[in-house]
Amino acid sequence: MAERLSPLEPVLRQGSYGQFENGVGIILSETAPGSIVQLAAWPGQEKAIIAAIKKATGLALPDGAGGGVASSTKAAFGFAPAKFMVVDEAEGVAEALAKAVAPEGGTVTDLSHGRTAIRISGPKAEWVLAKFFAIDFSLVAFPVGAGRSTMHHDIFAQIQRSAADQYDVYVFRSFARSFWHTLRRGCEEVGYEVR
Amino acid sequence: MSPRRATSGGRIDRLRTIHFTFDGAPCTGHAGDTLASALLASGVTLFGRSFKYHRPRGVLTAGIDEPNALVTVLRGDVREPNIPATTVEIYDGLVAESQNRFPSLAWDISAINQLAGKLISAGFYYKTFMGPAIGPLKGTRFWMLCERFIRRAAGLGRAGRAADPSRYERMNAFCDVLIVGSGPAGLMAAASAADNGARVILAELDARLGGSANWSGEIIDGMPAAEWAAGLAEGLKAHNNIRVLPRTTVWGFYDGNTLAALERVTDHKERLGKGEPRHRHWVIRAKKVVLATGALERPMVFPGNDRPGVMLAGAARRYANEFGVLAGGKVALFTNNDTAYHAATALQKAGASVAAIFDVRANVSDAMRNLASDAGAEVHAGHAVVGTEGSRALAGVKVQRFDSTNGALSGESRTVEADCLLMSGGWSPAIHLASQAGGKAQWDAELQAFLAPQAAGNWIGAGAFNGSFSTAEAIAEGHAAGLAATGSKAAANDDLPVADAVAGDPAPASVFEIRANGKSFVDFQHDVTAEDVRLAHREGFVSVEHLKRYTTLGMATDQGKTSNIPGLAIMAEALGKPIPEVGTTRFRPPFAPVSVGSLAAERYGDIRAERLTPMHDWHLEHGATMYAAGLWHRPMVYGDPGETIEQSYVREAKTTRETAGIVDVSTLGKIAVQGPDAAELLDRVYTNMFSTLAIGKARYGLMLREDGIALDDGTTWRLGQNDFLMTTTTANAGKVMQHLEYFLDLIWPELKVTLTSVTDQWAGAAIGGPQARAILANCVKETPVDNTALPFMGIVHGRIAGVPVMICRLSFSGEMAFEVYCGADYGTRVWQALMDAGKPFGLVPYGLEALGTMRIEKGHVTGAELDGRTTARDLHLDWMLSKKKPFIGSAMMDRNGLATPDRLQLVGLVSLDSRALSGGAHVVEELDEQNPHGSIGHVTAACYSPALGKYIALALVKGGKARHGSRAFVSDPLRKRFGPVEIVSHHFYDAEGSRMHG
Amino acid sequence: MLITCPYCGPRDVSEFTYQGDGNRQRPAPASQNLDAWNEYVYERLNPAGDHNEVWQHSGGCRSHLRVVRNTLTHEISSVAFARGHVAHRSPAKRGTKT
Amino acid sequence: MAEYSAFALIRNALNGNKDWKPAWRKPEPKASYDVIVIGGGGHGLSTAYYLAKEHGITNVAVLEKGWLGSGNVGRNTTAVRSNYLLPANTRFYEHSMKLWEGLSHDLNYNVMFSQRGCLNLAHTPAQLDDYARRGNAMRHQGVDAELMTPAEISRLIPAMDVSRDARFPVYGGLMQPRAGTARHDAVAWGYARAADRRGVDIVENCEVTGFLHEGKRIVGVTTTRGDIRAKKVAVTVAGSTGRVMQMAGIERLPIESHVLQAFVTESLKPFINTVVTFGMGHFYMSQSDKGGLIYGGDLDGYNSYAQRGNLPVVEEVMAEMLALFPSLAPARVLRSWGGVCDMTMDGSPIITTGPLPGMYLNCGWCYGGFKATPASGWCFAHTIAKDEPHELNAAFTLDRFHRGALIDEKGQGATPRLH
Repeated sequence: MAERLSPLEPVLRQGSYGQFENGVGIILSETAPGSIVQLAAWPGQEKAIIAAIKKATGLALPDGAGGGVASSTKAAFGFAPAKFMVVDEAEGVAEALAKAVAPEGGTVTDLSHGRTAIRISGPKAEWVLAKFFAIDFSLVAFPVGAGRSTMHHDIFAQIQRSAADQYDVYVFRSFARSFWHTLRRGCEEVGYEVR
Repeated sequence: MSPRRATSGGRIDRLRTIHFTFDGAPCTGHAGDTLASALLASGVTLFGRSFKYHRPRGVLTAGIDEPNALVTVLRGDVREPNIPATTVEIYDGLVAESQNRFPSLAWDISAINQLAGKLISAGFYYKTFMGPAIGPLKGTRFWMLCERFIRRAAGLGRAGRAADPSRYERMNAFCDVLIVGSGPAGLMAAASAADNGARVILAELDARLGGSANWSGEIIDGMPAAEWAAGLAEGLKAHNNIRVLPRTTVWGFYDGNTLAALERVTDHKERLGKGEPRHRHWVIRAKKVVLATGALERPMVFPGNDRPGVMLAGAARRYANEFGVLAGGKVALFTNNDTAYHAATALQKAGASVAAIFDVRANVSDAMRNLASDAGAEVHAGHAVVGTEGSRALAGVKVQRFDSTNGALSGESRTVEADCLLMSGGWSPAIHLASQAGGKAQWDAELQAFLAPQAAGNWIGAGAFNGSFSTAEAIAEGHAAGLAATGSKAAANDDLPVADAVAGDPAPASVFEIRANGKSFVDFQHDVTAEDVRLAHREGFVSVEHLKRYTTLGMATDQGKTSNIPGLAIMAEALGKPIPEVGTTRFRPPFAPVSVGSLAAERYGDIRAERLTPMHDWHLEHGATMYAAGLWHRPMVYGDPGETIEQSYVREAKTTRETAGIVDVSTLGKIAVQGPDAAELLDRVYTNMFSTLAIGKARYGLMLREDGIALDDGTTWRLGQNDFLMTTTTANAGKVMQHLEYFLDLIWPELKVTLTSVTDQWAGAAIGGPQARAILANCVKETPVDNTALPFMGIVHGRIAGVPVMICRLSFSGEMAFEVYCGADYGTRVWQALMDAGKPFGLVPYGLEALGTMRIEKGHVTGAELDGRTTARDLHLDWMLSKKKPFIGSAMMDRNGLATPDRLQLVGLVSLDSRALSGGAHVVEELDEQNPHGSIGHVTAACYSPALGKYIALALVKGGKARHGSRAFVSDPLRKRFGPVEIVSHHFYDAEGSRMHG
Repeated sequence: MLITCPYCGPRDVSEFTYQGDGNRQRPAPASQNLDAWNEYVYERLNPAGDHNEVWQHSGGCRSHLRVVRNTLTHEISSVAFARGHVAHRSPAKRGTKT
Repeated sequence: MAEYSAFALIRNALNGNKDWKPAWRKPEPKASYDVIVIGGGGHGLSTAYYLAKEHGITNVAVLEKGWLGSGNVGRNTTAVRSNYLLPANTRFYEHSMKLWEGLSHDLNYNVMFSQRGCLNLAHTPAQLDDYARRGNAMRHQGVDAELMTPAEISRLIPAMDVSRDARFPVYGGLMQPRAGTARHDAVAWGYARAADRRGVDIVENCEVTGFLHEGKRIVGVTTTRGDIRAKKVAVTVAGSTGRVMQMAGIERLPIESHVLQAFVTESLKPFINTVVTFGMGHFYMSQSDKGGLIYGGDLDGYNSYAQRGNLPVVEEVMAEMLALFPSLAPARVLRSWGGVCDMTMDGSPIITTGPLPGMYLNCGWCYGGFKATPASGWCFAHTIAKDEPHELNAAFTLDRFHRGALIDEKGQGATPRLH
């Protein structure tokens, strides 16, 4: 398969930035998963879709609105009523899910190229994200694994808390570079590393 | 040590001297000083000039309520005007200037305005400047002439023209309890809420936590109150569930317990850390709010009360106790309540000589008399100040006997020597935030103050905010509020800190004004006098809002913090009504002025995100001039060196029609419409039929709004039985998505359809022209692209450069054309492969201008024609209106107003004078360049048509179709372009479509 | 102003798009009753007090919501999915309802 | 009552300003009038004034539930312009402009109408064409309009960022030189005083609580100060239209009441001279004679009678302000407030007889109410006096929506928050 070109490729420069003299509070990276797939269940078919996700990826989605699960190579979370996002390091997961989901169950939509995944981690991740998103990032309100749909002005974002101080932010590809600049600017006052 | 600096005491660091300048003169102060305290310590008495009369003014207060001492703070070329000197923390290198004076603060030429005082009383400008009714100055001219001078004289500080290089930020916060104010009440509330495990934010507008504890001079738990507060504040830091925000003004109480606060992150710093914002705009969603905002002192209204050296008693107490600064050497006091006696104590302790206390009340308690006697001050009960002496500094005060029951003065007036007069007219709880939250303030006749409306349930008051003015009450109420905010209750036996203070009577005498000869100021900054208030009364402007608007009372930068109640009281007296019957002002955000930059926050310098297509960098590398299309950046032309824009697009369009051209169409809205009812949904939203569309085929569709007006058009591709890809115009992508979602959620929830925005999933390139198919054949693998495999509106799947692509044969340009879609991350790769394959054929990339040119030649409509007022018929798209089914808009599109023959209809125009036409020009039947009239329509889009060799345009013209073949004129007085045109069909070029059908 | 989306929890009003009077009844698609259509498209209840409204959580889960909101105080007394999505699963942990 | 003039000002100054009389009387309401005007805002007062002046109908009462001018006439951003696109609007607002130009004399009250111009900025060539269309439409109706280049704009407003590398560079602008600003409160007070001088009773603190009917016909109102009968009852209550019409039994109207916020900075020395609008969002600003920058933007976007809004619009307006004027970042917002706008389904107003016999309705002013004040009252007075609309307001009917004869300046259809 041909190599993919990320919208961040020309602007993502590894290094240390901001007030890193006082220590690094944040690590920014692009996770560039091979697959980003959206699933939607028809009313009453949510369990069937969750089972299909389990079958195709092995991920067991927990119960609850916005519930999710993350491993080092794949992740899944709910982001809207009866809608789920599945993310995998590997390419081609959309096809596998399409086979696992019957038309009576729901739909599968491949967004692997349509969304760009930015990971922000570190003790100051919450502080910086709170500059842009009006959601409660505290662990009680936003548990590990959970997903949220929100926005920063014109930029729609889905955010999964993939670890206690690690968030994966999915933005529309066309906005990715603009958001990256905004995010970096917000990180300036704390030291940050781009990896 | 400077003349007014006490030798000890205060919360300043005497070991650190800070150097700054005021009006160019070098000054010093200590770490912990405000600009006001440092200047007062240096013996400065003159701080500013008033708005209207340009009277000399000193500093009246010690905080955000300051009306007089406004300065401009400069950082390089960047000017921050109108900042109260009482709120500026000094730092090394601070540059501050006084305002509203020329040539200097001491000698201000506009002070001559004072002589015209009676002439320029409240509202004078409404009664004059109308000018003559006839002649050269009639109409608005005379007023505008006068206004020019008025505008120059008005205004306070000057805003700069240099862009502010600072950064501003926004911060979203969530908490269980937000506590506003860190005086004893706020600190206690924070401690008890945090102890209960709640997530707490404590906001304090000053740099130092502690509020009144810093200047009360009282003893709490056996130690100076300031130390007690510092200890408690330090203890709070040990909690990880509390965020303390000093230098943070909570200024707005919005719906849903959303509060807005301004944190001044670096205003006190000489140098900013990397990436540090100057201001941070906090938006705090708090489950509960504790309002511990204290109270603001009121001045007394009497002649000469604005002379430099006259100050609020509480402010002087604060300068003495918190900053170790003496407001004067020889001090007199004038009060209607007990608190001024504590000020006397503070001044005396700090080293001033307290001459006398004039109290309007006939009876003064023993406790207060003892305080006065300890301070060495004589108490003159039943006395009032009736005048002040001195020019730019106070020299003496005139006093007379006064009867507080009827306001009568008696006996001879005498003059007491003093360089400082401290006044207290009682205290007003700072209820601003509670008032913003809703409800009407309640007048408390005993406290002579408005108290907050009953809590709506989401905030709790504590301390002086409640009218509980003693420290002991503040401690108890703060403690109880902190517990109540976290759902528990204070108990009688809770172990609370003990405040040791001489108890006073919280109730002032009901005396607001001493009526004697001379100007008595109510609103110091706006120069509103007691006489102005009475003039408003005489002229019938008696409701509180009329009073404010007519006299401008309370409209200055301090928003009436010191003037509202005295003004109201004077009006009440004139009307012979109690104060609450005159009315209460509802407070509105902001509580104190807020920088515009903080509210723009991270959008300052970056107002809107940019949307870039997958091939964006390629376009830039190949010389594209970019064009903002909404948030998108799109190539306008790929200019060759030396070309004009017109030459570029003509070349691009011509080459496309002669050989081939390629354009980035990734910005087109793309919506995945999936599910067993997808076709049914499309039948309902499009005017034409989609359920009959075969898999692997595309169809052009038109959508109407519910009211029958055209909404959007585009092609929709059937990729599978249950799988459609809808395209929309770039501009309407979001609107169409919401339109569909609305119907799916609200009107037809029974349909099983999923809608997903896949605009960003696909990179799109449209390649068109006589050689387009040959180019594709040159690079597409795994599928043929000939007429059989890929007929008009057919779709095939194949690969280009190893990348899976989806190709649909459709045409916007009117040429044989194909849209090639691939995964966005492959966009540049596929685009480059197409360019490479096209090179032997002379393939050119083209931009929006050429795209526009070719669509005008073909008569296709876009945003300029789909302007939200046109119908399908107006645009000659009625052939798309299915009669076999209802669709959105079908019921309403035939209303007579949408079908009249004189509606604007789409036509083509051809320039008959071989000159360019322009969008926005109007069309007339008879040309009249001097007196343009009789517009029958307008040009929506225009270009030079390389295919026709003419300047052409699309236009919307009344009864357009019937005019085909007739002559008209473009009339464009704005751009002075007039000339003949022929009205023709909008299909200029290849009306039969033989080129695209091939 | 905060709207408590039944799926996403309390969110800022900036995440929502107002879709107006929720009392309007769309005639049957094939209806030729122009008065009914006109009323549906143009006539609105505009009460000073509680109002039945439709909002879309356009900056979140994109659900349309039926909201009862007081137009005098902006207080919101109920929010429900317009689509009749009964939250088949209990909402995940989040702040209390406003 | 005495004329206002420089001479009167001097005479009174010498006299200690003791002889000024109330600007208007505070009469008790009579039992009946020829015409009752409900709503003591700009439009109600100007209606009463023109009824008296143009039609000799002076047995008129204006009923105001609170204090005079407490609605939008005292809450707007004071811009006066007639730069409309569609002919029905252009003609009407130009008539208003002409009345404005003589208003201070007409009323013997300085309403401080200052023709400092109004400039709409364009940020793309297509937008400039759009403005050219509008400007040409104005010129074809005899209204003044000019296009300005970025260089000319920069000379006129030196503090504005017209650089090419701005996120939305300024490509030019549409200027109406005769547009400007007026002192909003003075308009209410001036009309009140002038109407009062012609015999109109202005009754404050008199809230209408219902309508008196004879059959279907409206014959008066019930108020907090008693029943008042009238041959004709005119409703000019802007944002409260829904509430008042509900009392007459009309539940549904093509109107939603929305809150619109406005802002003023602290006083500054002269910074801009004209009214200016940003084209890549919604922002407009002018500077008052006192020095405050007065500005606003979009509606909050939901039904509201609360006269207060929320933060998202505040933040958006400030961001747009700084996109044009980056030197204003340190300037400070002093005050914000909200007004309730009666938004129609096409963004244009309603001035009509009916909808019930004996009733006359004037509403739907959306954003445009202040500048319309003189013509609105002038046309409404004609409509009341003659029982038919003047040709200037003939298009502003209530039934135009159903007929499909919309006057949709922005092309947004029946989505009031977008007009």
